[in-house]
Amino acid sequence: MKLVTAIIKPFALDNVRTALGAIGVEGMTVTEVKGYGRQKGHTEIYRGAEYRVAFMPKVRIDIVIDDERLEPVLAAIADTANSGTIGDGKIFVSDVRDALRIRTGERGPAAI
Amino acid sequence: MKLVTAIIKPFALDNVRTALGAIGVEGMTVTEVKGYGRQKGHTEIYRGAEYRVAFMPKVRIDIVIDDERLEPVLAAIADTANSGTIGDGKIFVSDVRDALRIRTGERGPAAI
Amino acid sequence: MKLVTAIIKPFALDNVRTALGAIGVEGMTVTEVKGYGRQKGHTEIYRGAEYRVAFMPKVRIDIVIDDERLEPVLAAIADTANSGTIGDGKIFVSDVRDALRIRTGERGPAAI
Amino acid sequence: MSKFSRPILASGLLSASGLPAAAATSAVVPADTAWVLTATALVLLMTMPGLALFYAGLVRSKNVLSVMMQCVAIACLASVLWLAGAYSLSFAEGNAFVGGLGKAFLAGTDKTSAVGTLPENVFFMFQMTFAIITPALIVGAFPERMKFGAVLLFSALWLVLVYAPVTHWVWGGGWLMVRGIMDSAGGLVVHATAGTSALLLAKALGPRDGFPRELRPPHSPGMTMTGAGMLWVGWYGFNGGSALTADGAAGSALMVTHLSASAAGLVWMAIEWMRFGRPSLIGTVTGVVAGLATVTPASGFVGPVGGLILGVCGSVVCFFAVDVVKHRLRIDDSLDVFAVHGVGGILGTLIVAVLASPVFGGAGYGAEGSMGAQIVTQVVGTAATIAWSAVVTLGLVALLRATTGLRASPEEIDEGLDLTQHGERAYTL
Amino acid sequence: MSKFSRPILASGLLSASGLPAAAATSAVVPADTAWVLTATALVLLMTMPGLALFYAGLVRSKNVLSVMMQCVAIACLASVLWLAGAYSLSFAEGNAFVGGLGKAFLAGTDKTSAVGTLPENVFFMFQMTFAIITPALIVGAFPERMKFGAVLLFSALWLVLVYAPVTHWVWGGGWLMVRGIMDSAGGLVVHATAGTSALLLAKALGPRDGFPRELRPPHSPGMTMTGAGMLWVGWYGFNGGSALTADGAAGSALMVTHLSASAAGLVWMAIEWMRFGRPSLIGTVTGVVAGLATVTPASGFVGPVGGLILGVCGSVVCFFAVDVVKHRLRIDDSLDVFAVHGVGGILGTLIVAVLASPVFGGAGYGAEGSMGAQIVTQVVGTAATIAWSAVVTLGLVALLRATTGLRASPEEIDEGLDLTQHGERAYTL
Amino acid sequence: MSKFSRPILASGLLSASGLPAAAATSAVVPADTAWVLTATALVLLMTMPGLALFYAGLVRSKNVLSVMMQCVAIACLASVLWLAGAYSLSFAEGNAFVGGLGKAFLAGTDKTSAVGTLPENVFFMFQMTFAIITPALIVGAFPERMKFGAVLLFSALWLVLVYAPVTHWVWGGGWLMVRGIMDSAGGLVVHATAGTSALLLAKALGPRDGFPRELRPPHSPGMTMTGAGMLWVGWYGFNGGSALTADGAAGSALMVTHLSASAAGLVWMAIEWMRFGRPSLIGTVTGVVAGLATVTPASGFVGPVGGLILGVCGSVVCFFAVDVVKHRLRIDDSLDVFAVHGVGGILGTLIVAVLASPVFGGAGYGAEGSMGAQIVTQVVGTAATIAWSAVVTLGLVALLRATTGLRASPEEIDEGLDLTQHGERAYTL
Ligand SMILES: Nc1ncnc2c1ncn2[C@@H]1O[C@H](COP(=O)(O)OP(=O)(O)O)[C@@H](O)[C@H]1O
Ligand SMILES: Nc1ncnc2c1ncn2[C@@H]1O[C@H](COP(=O)(O)OP(=O)(O)O)[C@@H](O)[C@H]1O
Ligand SMILES: Nc1ncnc2c1ncn2[C@@H]1O[C@H](COP(=O)(O)OP(=O)(O)O)[C@@H](O)[C@H]1O
Repeated sequence: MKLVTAIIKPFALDNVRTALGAIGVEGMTVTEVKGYGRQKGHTEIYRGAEYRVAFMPKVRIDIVIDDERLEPVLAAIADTANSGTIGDGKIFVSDVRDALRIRTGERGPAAI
Repeated sequence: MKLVTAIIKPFALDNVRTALGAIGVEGMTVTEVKGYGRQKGHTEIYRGAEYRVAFMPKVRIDIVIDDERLEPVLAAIADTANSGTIGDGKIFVSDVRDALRIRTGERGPAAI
Repeated sequence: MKLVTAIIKPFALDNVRTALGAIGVEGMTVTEVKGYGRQKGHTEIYRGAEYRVAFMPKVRIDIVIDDERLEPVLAAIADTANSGTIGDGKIFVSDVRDALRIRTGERGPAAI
Repeated sequence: MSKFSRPILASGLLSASGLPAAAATSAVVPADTAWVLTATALVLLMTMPGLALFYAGLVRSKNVLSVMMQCVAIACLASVLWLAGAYSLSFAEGNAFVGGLGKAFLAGTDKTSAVGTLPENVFFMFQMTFAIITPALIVGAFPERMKFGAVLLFSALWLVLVYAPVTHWVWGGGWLMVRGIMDSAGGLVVHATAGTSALLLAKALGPRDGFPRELRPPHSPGMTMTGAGMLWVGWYGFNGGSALTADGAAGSALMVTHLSASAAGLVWMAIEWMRFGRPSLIGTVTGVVAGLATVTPASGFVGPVGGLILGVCGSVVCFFAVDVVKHRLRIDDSLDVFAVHGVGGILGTLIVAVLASPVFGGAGYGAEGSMGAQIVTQVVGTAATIAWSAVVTLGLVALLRATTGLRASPEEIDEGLDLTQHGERAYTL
Repeated sequence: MSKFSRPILASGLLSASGLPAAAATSAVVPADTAWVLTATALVLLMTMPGLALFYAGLVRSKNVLSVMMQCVAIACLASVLWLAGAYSLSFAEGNAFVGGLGKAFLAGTDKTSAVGTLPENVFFMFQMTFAIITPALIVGAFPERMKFGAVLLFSALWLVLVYAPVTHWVWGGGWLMVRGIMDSAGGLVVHATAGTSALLLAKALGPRDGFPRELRPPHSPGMTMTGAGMLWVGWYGFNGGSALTADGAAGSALMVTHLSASAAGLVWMAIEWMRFGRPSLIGTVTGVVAGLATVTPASGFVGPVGGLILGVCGSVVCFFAVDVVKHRLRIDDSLDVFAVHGVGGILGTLIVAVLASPVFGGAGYGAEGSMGAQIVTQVVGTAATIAWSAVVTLGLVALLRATTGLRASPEEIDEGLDLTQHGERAYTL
Repeated sequence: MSKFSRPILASGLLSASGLPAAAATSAVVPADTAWVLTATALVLLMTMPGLALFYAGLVRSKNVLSVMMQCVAIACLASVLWLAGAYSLSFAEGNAFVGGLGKAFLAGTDKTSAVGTLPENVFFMFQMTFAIITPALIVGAFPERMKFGAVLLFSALWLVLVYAPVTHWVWGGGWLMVRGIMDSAGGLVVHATAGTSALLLAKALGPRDGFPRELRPPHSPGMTMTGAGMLWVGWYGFNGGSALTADGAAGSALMVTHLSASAAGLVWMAIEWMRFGRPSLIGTVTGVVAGLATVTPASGFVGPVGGLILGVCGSVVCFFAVDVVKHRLRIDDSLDVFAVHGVGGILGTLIVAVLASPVFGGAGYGAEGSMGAQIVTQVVGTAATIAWSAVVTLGLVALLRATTGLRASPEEIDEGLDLTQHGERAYTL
């Protein structure tokens, strides 16, 4: 199994979820995070001065999937979250050894 | 070493922590997340209409442990967080290459 | 590629980011988390009684890097976040299989 | 007409403008002054921070500050315009349709000038707080997507072109006042004007993303409750202060206002309970506000049971109006300015013609009046107010389209108006 | 009895009901009216949004809206009931134990009716705001676990069966008023009734999960501070308005109220500092509220130094009462309604008998009174109020158990009342 | 001097202290009493919770409660000290520099004592709310780093050593009052004293981490807006109540206050818009507060256009003053107490000498006065107030250094004052 971790812009979340749903991905976990990267943050105004805020609000999506679904999932996220501007985000892929569904005790791919 | 990532219902957190403490797990990191899965979200009421809110509040627990403690830890979480209803959550297991305790500089299993 | 996950005290964040910037790390993702460990939490006062709050606020930094940058990155974080007191935190290292930059579609080390 | 009714007030006004009844001008009553000073503070509290909180709690967290900013900026802008000319266009001597500019910058008045039993500066300030909240109400039509520059331009012109003339018609000696229209505290002047314009502006602006079925829930219902509480308290000044005296007339207005709010809150709660099995906090306070809007035009003319009736009617009708606007007309009047304020104010303006009858414990219709005649007057007044508000709003929309533009860019809307229009974020926890 | 004391007020009332002293009814004083109108707004602010914020800040984030909803719903419900009969049961002519129904729906009154120097509608409204906040105080006993339907049923019946009769006893011409009880603004009527009932209801309902040692800290102490600020400001209307006049008696009540609050805040702060090395914000504002509750019954009878003494005593006693209730009696009166309001109100009711002595700068005991006699009266009044509140509360608990049920299901409690009872969440940041 | 000016008030005061004009003491006017009771509640609202929210929104989330706690604790402490002696030092008979202790604990007064047309307890309370907010303003200089014990000690001594004497100079019959200084509601007494002391204390304390370029943005601008709204409403009581009468003088003060605030808000918004392309909410409400501070000393002496002018000047000057203090002087007066309050108050104190001219619709200079003479008086008064505030503050800093210490430890500051000084956290969502 693979863990796909995507860091995307917050407003892309709804569309990404819909796109994933369309290819049959039914589970995911979403975290609000702050990102630091090439997109160099934004400026905020405070009493006559502008301050640079380094961190941008991002959304992190974690999805555990069977190995064979990896590429379609990557494609679905990359296509939907791509606005062509800096800061659209990254996707990271890593291995998952095992999974367990708490309610039923199922293990492995059956649990996801 | 293994990383155990559990996505559970928020109110189960205190019990899970106690159960883990009972088997000697002394460290963990908790994140508030939003989950999307079979449990199809809930409805909220807003001025005469009901809206479906897709994401459910969940809690993510990350625990890094020695390989041999994996099964007891999985069992402790699975037993305590199981209320038998949809949305009880998942546990994912993956490999951790190394660990480092910042305060002391210790590396590997000694650091966790 | 490696994923470095550091759990540190919140006020160390700015310094860690600067230290990482100094060795050329340009991307990272930050999450607010609550930590449980040897540092046994703090007490809060509420109407004539003290209550123990188990969880401490921590910050989680996730950084994906090329394998060869691993040790300098670990050193930069460990040095900067070390205040010598319990609860300074941990760093975990794991493998990343692939990366993808959403904006350009680049894959692998080029994407980070 | 009861003592409460504006015509009496206006006779003081007119006298100040050279007409008879000169005695009125010099009779400042300290106790009335004390109460209306207080009422002025209460009505300011309604906007700052009441309405700002009420509205800001209903939007998403990326647009919280923009809503607050719109309320604050409108408060500042309307106040300066009120001094510069809008007060004069509303209350100075003029023709049947609009006042003159004789009192621009309060020319010719000083600390000793009087209107009825009040110092003129107190009357000016009390009325100013109405001129602040009315355009601020319209903010509820266009949150999360309108350009800030357009908001300011619209609000300024709207105050001069809609609010000031209609105020003149109803309270400033204009044609509706002469016809004996009943509008104690602004069913027409405040709620019908703002509601109508909100509806048309929202239509012109287009909906928010995901409207109507995929909307995100309000980001902070507790903030909305806080604002609603301040609106409720402030409305004591709004309706009770409109008596312009510290006596049983003010007490009666306060009482019926409160009872209408209470009944309306309970009714909205009951409807939601029956429909969804759970009554919501936002629903209940929306009911309260609907009850407050509905009783506003009637608050000087009805008794306590009349208050209850107005609350019940207002709550039921506004509840269904929300649904009609959002899901039938499919207009994204986002925070329901028309359905709650507009519909409530109009409903109250019509019902008061009946409930003012002594049969229902009301104040009656004066020597020459009758329920039938009053109904006609109320209908005519309502129709004229709606028509004028609509015509001017359409004109302003065309003007904005040709100048500032109406809608922020999709990217700005995506990122949120707080950051893109104001360089701030609401929460850095 | 000083001018401040309720008997004078009530003689106006009784006269309105046909007894002698008819002159009083027609002497409406505009300045008194202006002040009591203001005080009415201030006391409403105490509940909406003051108390709602004060309480909601103390609970966990999944139950914030349910607490606010309970406050809003009780405000609406109590208002309608006040008109429908509770006012009449409190203040209309009746027997020694309860008023009649002669003034239900304010029958027989109009804008010109007077009570003392106030229009009756103003007196009605001022008293109504007390009838709102008293049952709302009890909300602090049962947050995070009580069924919403049960809350409403309990509050409605409690208002009629406890609040109205006790008000009649103390302020409406009943047996305690005849005995010359001193209770300026509700030590017995408001705080002792609510506190006693809160304690018993909390006991019947059972504790929250984790009580008493594993509780989660208040989710937003700043929200609690905001509510406390509004309570403090509103209490000026509560105690200062209870003079029912705009004069030095009102000023004195305001002053001693404020001084008691200030002294109590400092004392609570000092105790925490000594005990824990750090004084907390919630502690300090809890002290302020304890001081306000304690001075309430005495506010018309004591001088400024009396105010300080009441604040110091109230703070010390309430501080330890919290511990006794939570850790000795092990009753989860969650937000300390009994320990802070009940104990404070009762304490002030007893101490006033001493501090009213001219020796302490107090108002004295009237021609026939004495400190000893007054102490007896205060003890009797307190005992009777506690007993009656307790008996009715136990009866209501039995009734609720047999009908709606008291406690939400464990699953609902786990998920939080906001979502399960009201379909909303407090924060979507 | 206009009726508004303090000398008139003070003649009442002095008479109460044995000087002529004895008639004044017995003429309590109920309507004036009603309004000043209300104004007292409004000014308390400014601090509790207005200022607490205004300031707390501007700091980081780990220091929110500590700011609120400082405001609450100062409110309690200043109130008790006011009774114990500060009122007497301010207003009782004394010499040209300070009042005596004859009225400590309000000795020799009762409910029937009067000051001018007010009961003395009402005057005492109204003035007390000023004595609360003035030291609380200084909290903005030292958030996020000062020891709580040092805050209390500083505030207590400052109230007695700076606030009370300067109040005596300006309003209590002291040397500046004798010279005919114009300061309606506290340009010198409140804003110049607090601003000067804030600047020096901030300098002594050292900056926050990251000052001036790496600061974190305010954690909750909406909280700041809420506080600003309450400050705005409360300022009606502050300036309008300072007329001490319910008449056109109060109305005029209210009006110019509001207009100055509105103009100032618009101007600050416009400057930011031109400079940064986006106007911010915090900027706009900061402008409003600058306008309010600037108009304060002038509010009894100028007309509506004068109000606009004061607002425009105050906003422009304070805008640039923020930059000068933070980036030139590099003093971390964190929430800009000096740049907004101090500079605004001083500016208004100077400008009023010109705008009081009848040419600008002002109240004039009395029989013997002239613009030139008034300018001299205002400059002298300002210089003396600044000098005295500075000298005492430096002395207090030395004292604190030798006793409690000023600054919390770096670890405490890192972890946040909420947890380390008060054992609480602001948000547990
Ligand atoms: N090396 C990295 N490790 C972890 N997260 C990263 C890394 N680089 C970027 N990110 C995340 O991706 C987000 C977008 O990256 P950025 O460099 O700004 O733009 P782009 O994705 O267009 O290259 C960042 O805000 C951060 O959250
Ligand atoms: N494939 C997945 N990847 C990551 N997280 C998942 C995945 N599937 C489910 N989750 C997480 O687990 C939670 C529970 O899953 P759900 O399908 O609702 O119920 P159950 O655990 O009973 O099967 C979800 O809310 C989500 O946070
Ligand atoms: N086994 C673990 N798995 C995951 N996170 C851990 C683990 N142990 C500790 N942590 C995280 O590291 C933080 C610091 O650990 P702690 O034991 O308190 O101190 P130290 O790092 O000094 O040993 C914890 O608050 C927690 O967030």
